[in-house]
Amino acid sequence: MSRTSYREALREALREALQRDPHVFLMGEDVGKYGGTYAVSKGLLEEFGPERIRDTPLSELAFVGVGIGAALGGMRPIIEVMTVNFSLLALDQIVNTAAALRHMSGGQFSVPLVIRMTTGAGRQLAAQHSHSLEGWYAHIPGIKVLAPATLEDARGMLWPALLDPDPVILFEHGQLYNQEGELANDMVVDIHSARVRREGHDVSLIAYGGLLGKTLEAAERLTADGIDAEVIDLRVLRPLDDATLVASVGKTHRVVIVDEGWTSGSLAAEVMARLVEQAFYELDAPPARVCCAEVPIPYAKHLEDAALPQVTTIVAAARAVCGK
Amino acid sequence: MSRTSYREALREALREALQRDPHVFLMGEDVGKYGGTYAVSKGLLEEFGPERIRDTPLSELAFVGVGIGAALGGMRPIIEVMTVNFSLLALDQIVNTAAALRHMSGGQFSVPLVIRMTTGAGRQLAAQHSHSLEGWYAHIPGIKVLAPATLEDARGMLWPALLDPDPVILFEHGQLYNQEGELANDMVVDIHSARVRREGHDVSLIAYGGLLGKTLEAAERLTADGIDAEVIDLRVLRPLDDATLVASVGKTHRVVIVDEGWTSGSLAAEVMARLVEQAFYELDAPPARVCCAEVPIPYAKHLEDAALPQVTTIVAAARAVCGK
Amino acid sequence: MSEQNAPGSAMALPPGPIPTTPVPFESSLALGLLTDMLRIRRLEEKSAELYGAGKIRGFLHLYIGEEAVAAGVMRALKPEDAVVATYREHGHALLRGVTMRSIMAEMFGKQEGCSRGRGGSMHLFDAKTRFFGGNAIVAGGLPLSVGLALADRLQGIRRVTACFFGEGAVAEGAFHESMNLAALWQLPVLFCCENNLYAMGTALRCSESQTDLRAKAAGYCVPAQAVDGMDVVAVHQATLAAVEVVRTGQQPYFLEFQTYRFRAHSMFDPELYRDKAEVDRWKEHGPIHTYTARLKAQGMLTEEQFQALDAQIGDEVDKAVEYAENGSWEPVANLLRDVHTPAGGSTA
Amino acid sequence: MSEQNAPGSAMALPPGPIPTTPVPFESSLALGLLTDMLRIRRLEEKSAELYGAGKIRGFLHLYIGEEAVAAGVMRALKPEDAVVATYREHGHALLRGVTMRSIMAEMFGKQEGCSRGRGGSMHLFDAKTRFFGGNAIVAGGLPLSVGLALADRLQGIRRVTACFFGEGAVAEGAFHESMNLAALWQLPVLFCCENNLYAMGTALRCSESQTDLRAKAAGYCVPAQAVDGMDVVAVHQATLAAVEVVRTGQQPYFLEFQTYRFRAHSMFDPELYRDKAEVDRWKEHGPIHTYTARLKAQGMLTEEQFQALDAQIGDEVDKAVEYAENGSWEPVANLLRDVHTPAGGSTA
Ligand SMILES: Cc1ncc(C[n+]2csc(CCOP(=O)(O)OP(=O)(O)O)c2C)c(N)n1
Ligand SMILES: Cc1ncc(C[n+]2csc(CCOP(=O)(O)OP(=O)(O)O)c2C)c(N)n1
Ligand SMILES: [Mg+2]
Ligand SMILES: [Mg+2]
Repeated sequence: MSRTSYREALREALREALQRDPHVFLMGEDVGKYGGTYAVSKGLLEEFGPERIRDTPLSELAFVGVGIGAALGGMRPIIEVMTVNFSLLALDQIVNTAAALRHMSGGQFSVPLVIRMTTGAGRQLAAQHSHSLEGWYAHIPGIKVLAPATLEDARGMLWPALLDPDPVILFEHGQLYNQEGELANDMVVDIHSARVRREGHDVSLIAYGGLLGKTLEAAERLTADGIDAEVIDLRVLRPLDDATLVASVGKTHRVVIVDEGWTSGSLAAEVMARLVEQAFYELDAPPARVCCAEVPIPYAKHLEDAALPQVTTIVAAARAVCGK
Repeated sequence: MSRTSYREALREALREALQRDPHVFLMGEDVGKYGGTYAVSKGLLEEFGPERIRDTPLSELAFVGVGIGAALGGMRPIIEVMTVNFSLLALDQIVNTAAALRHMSGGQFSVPLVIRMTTGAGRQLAAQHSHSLEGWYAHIPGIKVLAPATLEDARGMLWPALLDPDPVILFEHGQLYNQEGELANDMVVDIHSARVRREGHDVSLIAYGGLLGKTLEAAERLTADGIDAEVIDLRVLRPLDDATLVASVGKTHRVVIVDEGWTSGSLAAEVMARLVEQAFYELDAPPARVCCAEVPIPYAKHLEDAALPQVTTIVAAARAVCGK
Repeated sequence: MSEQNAPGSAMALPPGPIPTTPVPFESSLALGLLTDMLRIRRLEEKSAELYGAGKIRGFLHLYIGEEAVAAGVMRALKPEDAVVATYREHGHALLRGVTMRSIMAEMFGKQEGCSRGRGGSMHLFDAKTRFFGGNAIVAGGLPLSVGLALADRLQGIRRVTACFFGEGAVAEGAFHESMNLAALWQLPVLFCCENNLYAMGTALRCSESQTDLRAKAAGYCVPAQAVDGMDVVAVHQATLAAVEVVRTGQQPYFLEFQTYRFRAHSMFDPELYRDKAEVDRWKEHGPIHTYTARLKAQGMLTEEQFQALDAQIGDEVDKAVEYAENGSWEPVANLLRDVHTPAGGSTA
Repeated sequence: MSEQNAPGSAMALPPGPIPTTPVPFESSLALGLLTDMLRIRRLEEKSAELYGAGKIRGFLHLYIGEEAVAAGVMRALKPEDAVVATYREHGHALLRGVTMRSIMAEMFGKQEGCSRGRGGSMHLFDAKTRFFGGNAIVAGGLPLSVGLALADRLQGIRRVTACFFGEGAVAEGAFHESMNLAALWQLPVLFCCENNLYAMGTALRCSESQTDLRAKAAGYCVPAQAVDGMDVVAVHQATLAAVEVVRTGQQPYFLEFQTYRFRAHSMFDPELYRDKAEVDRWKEHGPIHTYTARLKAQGMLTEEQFQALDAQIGDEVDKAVEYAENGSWEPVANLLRDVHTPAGGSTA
């Protein structure tokens, strides 16, 4: 075990990948000389040089497309898109090319590409830097979507993502970078399963990414109400690990889904849909969700806080679902 | 009443809007000299001239942004984006600017913009021309999303959309253009409600856009099984008209949602989520959905057909939900 | 302003006089180029017919009139090079080495097609010949080609990536961003702009404020040249020279081929935006008949030889159609195949 | 290649000699420009301080060093013109006429802010002065400005739309598409490129294959001029001339202002990418002190007058802070306000 941060864990994962496979390179805006917008790649330029830690001009559409091309050409690119909001500029390449290429070429071309991006609100960055669009990405066949919420996953998800022959999108929540803790030295994580982060019997709280922490905190607080909550970390947003979700609900019979995306059309809706499709008769109460208010995120802190899921709102939803 | 087609109804709506308000103009790729990719705007250039029927170069991001600017500048632009797949190139302007501007300016600037685009599969256009991403748009606060499925709505939705002070996205399913029928001369439609298109008592079939027709057909076929299906046309995909949906399910207690989007993260999931949130105890069986298979749409007709919701699959889902 | 958007057609003039000078190539190359163009022409004429018969569906974009470009460029490339094309790519696929029958089968939607029937006319792919499609997003292939070149650079492989796109694509942001990256990083990409003067119904002067496309390349310090795209000799020579710069200099190059499509944009196009007279004027420059005339004039080809060649190609087309007809439908149970790569890698 | 991406800093040189010639403006304009620059400077110095104190949050991008650009341009515009800016827009908003106190209140997140606390530093807006933001998507404002100009054209109003953006934005597709549309349709947009040599940590030579940005404009047939952006006189004169062309000619114009930001990109930037020596070199060209020296040299300004002016501005800043401090938080119940326009139109 050693003490580290989410940021350092991500950096270690990048370093390891760059060391292990000469085909791996990192490309994106300010990943090099600037040291990474969120300092994730700091120091890597000095270690691996400008060919492999490649600063790009501001041109999200092209450099994501270049990543696709480089993947086709035999490389294993890691593309950093600074923020999920900017990834909208590159969606055409991701949806119309990266995700579709293998299928529309009749299986001839795979695109082994990893795209990392920051997501989420909570830092008063306002409407153009705070969205959570993971749910959109989770809608697209042909890609996998990961949301590391823990140090283990920050450290461990990149390598299996690089081994995956198809495009993988990795969402790093902006509020996690400074999170610190102990990390085992030789841990291995998978990129296909959801994980029970806290066992409980009364209600399943399903969360991912930046909201796992608040959800665990809510679970602790719920003990005061005599509610023993199970907390599930989705980890993999596409494909969803239905079995783990259904098993939990089969045990608790009540569920609250926590998601930073806007309520309507959220990933939470999809989780809810799967649960009612697969475990309808297990449910003792209507499932509930705690999502982002349907508003472009405002700058003022009290308004931003009000827009986002909070420990209190999660607790309230869980209580309501438990009839307390 | 007069006989018309969906295409002609759309064209009449455009003509009327151009005649009624000098601030209205139509802009997009090949809306003018070419006559519109799907011939919707044919003849309008001759009638209204090149300033108001404005052909644009291939630059989706900019011409959608230009539409936003023109709306800010006092105009009422109608932007045609040829196909929803290409709209991915313009999503940044739609999400980060059009949808957010009023809120992030503290209510100073509204964006009265209408964007029309073709959506959907069924014409063997393969993976880059066949998506149904209406559900994505329905996720964004600040915009409204319409899906005219009938001649009435094709004819009637544009004008109220133009009167709306905020961005409105209009989805025209590619397979509807040739649909013909009788249209009342002085009908008025709203852009906020779902509509019961067929009354029934045994199961609610909820559909929209290109799949309304198949769903109605499925309802007819279900009579043979003794199932009296109610068919609801969502019409407005954002904001959803929950009341109509809940009322229907309150009557039928069973529901199948039909949606051409890919299953995971579909608009159907959102409808399902709302129904279980608001009408859980009304449901006598798990809700079901019939969506697109999770595959970029293949070219070959038999494969495309297999990927899409069909009358037979809708019928089968309804039967299953009804326990027959 | 209103002039620029005015309805009616641009009387765009052909690039220059009809070439009549002797073909400066040895016989096998000279006749090879003719064969190449004719194979595209006959394949596409048949495709149009089969579209009418409902055998081919979806969108079908014909290259008829533009054959000199694919022919002249493709023979300047090496097998190890990469090619990226658009939805108007039957000719490029064919000359790159994809078999006519697998192209035809693809357009029929059969699993014997080069993309197993998944792609259709707009999405021809072929890993063996490094033919990377077949992209129906205008300008969508440009970043891809820069990425392929970057992969070569990073792996120390000295190859060329040729990227085809129409002049309409030049207005897209993807063009600009891709040119800049290729130039900034000095990557070996041959940008082949097929300027057929129209993007669907939009004439070049209605899509670009600067219609001399070389000025765009200058904005990125990329060397550029305009070429008579109706003359396969000019195309081939210019491309040979450009490829040499790209390959040895390991840098990008921009070629603008001035050409013309004789047919409608796609099978749905009513062609309201241009006059028949304009089309006829360009047809006088038809790449096949002008070239044939030159070959005959210099005694490299007789009418009999031409007829024999044409017959042979006709035969190839017939066989391709027969192959496609006899092809099989992929079982519906395979629908989800190749959404993801199966464990153990490619299934191709 | 590797040179271009090499770590270490660009020793980019200031655009020319430090200007010492007399200021050719009458006194009220001459002193007005000084006042303008100083107001920005003092507002931002205070903002940096308040950021440190946690009163201002989110991203804060300071314009310090670049004040001559906003000052010189803004006074060349008329009240009816429109202005579109970026996330580095405190100065533009201020000189466009947004009050200092409402800017400060906005950065505090108070409902007295010009965007009611919804936008923060990156999203200042003001309908009254036609200040259209405050856009935190690099190059995102460019299409908007073309649209505003198009709206004027279609309504027969002869106004100018000035659009500010950094040199980093030039690499974005949106820049290219917007320039092309403005030029193609001959719309009255004044493109004001603030070339401060860096986009975050990326030097211009690492983001553009062609670093002479006028060549980009040439690719669209848009007239262009490079201007010493550290010299408010040069900025104002060049802009007056350009605005004249835009207004009377009803056409676009591209101005490249060569300038430099003295501070970090944002408050999170460790500035690893440039040398202190480079920054110091540019500081010698500081727009305020060089201009002040000229005014003094020609007897238009005394040190006492300068001190008085500065004190007056200091007072304005203090009052703005006080106003912001005393401002109120919008009730949480209003969270969903202005997601949509209420019936009956604007609430502003
Ligand atoms: C991004 C995008 N926008 C629009 C279209 C529709 N479209 C298909 S081809 C075409 C014209 C392209 O013209 P050009 O690039 O000149 O190529 P050409 O068809 O003339 O070969 C258009 C507008 C598309 N496929 N992709
Ligand atoms: C589309 C997009 N990509 C990336 C960013 C992150 N970002 C913010 S400012 C900036 C640098 C912009 O540089 P430039 O255009 O030169 O303006 P400057 O900051 O120098 O004034 C970057 C990369 C963004 N805001 N938007
Ligand atoms: Mg063309
Ligand atoms: Mg800059």
